[in-house]
Amino acid sequence: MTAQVEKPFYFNPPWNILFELNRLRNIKPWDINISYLLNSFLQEMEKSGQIDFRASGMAVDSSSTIYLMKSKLLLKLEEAPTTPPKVKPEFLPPPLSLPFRYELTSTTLHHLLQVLDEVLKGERVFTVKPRVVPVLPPPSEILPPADVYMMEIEDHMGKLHRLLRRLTRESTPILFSKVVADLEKLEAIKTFIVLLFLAQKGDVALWQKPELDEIYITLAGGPAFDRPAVGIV
Amino acid sequence: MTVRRSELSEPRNSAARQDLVLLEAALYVAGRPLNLKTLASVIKTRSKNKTRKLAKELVEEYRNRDSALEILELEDDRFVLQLKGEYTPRVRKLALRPLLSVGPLRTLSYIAYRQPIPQSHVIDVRGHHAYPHLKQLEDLGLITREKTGRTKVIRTTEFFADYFSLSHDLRAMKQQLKGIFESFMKFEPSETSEKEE
Amino acid sequence: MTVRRSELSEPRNSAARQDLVLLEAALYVAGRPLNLKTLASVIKTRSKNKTRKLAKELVEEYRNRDSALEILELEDDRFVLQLKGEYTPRVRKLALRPLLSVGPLRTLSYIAYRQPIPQSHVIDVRGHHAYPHLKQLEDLGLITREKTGRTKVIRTTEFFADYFSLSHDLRAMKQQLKGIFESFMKFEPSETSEKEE
Repeated sequence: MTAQVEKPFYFNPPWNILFELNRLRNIKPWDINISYLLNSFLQEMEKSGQIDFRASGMAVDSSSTIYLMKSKLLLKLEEAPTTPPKVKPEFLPPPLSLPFRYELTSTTLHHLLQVLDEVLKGERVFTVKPRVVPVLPPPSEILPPADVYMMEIEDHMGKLHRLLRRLTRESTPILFSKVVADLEKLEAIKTFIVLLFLAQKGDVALWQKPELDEIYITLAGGPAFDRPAVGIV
Repeated sequence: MTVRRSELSEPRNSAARQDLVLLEAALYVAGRPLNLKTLASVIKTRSKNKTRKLAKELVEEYRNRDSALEILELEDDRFVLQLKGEYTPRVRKLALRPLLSVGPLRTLSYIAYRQPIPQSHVIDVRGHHAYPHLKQLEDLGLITREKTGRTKVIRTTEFFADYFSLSHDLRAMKQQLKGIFESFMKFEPSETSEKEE
Repeated sequence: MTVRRSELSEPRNSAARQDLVLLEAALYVAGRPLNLKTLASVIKTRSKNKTRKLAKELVEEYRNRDSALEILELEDDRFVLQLKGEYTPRVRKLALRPLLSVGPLRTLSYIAYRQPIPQSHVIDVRGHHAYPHLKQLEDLGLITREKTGRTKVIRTTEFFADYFSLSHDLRAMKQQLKGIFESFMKFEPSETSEKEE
């Protein structure tokens, strides 16, 4: 005995169009009322009591395809006319030819040498400064063990800091030239290096006016400068 | 006034000849138009008439020489010594300070002809590469950009008028420019297509 | 070679005359001595002889004019158009534009005094703001930067020497600078505090 399988209602017109999309090619999208099809599809399914989610999904998918077809047709209708707009070309004048006029410049040898003195003063300050960024040197086997080296530096830094504290009571900012006023050249250089360590630690702030050889020192927590440090930080 | 050629190349050994040469020196050194007052001060006279007469004589002398240089009399009794325009393309590379290239010169032409003109309009017509042109032209003192509301209005400066020996009066200047452009297009149509740098 | 005066002011309408005028244009625009190679390139020839002959003719022509300007033949086949020295004091005040602002001028003065000098040394002394100075000085043809190993060595150029009327020989130039500097410092120690730009 063979059971006769009944074809689902939605394979019949008008709903079959939602399940046979290949037929859409031959039908105008405007002839399909999507809203009616979907509403009646739901009503029929409720009436039969057979809820088929797969069929519902396919119906929604097909509807959206038909909707897209309609939208594309609408957009086509709204496209602007293809004839280019008539824009009057603007007159572009040719480039002006530039007359050349030689102009004697006012700089003389006198001016060149006038500024040389300033530069040479600056040279003295910078040749005293070691050409290194003020960071701690890497440990080396030739150097004494790092902790001893550091202890000595710390010691010198402590001494210099005390001196600066004393000087700051007399005047602020402290002039570096005053700090090293009575020292030998080598000692002055050493003091400068220790000062850089203090600056790196944040105990002092240093600044220097462009083209002047004087370095100004302020202690951390003392009166701050609103001018940025130049050359040395 | 025309000076006979035989006079020109012959040292006159006179005070007038000396003054003429001093005016030439002044114009060479200045590299910009000088007015009668300045020229008069160089030859230590108060007479504008005397200075004008000498300067005109110098203009004529240069006109009669077959030279790369020219002295022009501008409006308002001002005089300038410069290279004749036709020689610039051949020797521009020798100038120490770079001269304006064709691109910025086109932008300048357009501004001069359409001024006062909103910056946005210049950019529409000349394209976005005109922004650096405007900066360059402004740096050279040839244009000003004045902010009005949300845009900038561009004009050429008095220095521009002097540089190109044009009138300071806007209407007159545009007429002069029209004449220059027309003669330029008539005789040198190929040069207008020179590649922009 | 002497050119007859009647020829000078009369347009020759020849290619040679045109070349002569082009050389004049080149020398005027450059404002500095030009060598034969450069001059030859302006008149589009490879012949140094032809160029030299024309340049000498131009020297002669200027000599025969009673003019404030002169064209001189320098050492090493170089030619320059310049203002005659005797007129400079009377018109110098009309030169308004400095060759360089104070910052680059300081950098240049230091280089001139210490050359040949490694670039790193210049930067140490003048600071990092000297990088654009070096670029500007190089663009103006006042210095050269020659790469040797990991650094660049800076020297002043012949144009520098010509501009400041100094010797082309380095040792002699430094002696000149030192001598003038020392005598100058003796008399004018106070004028050095001009603000850097």
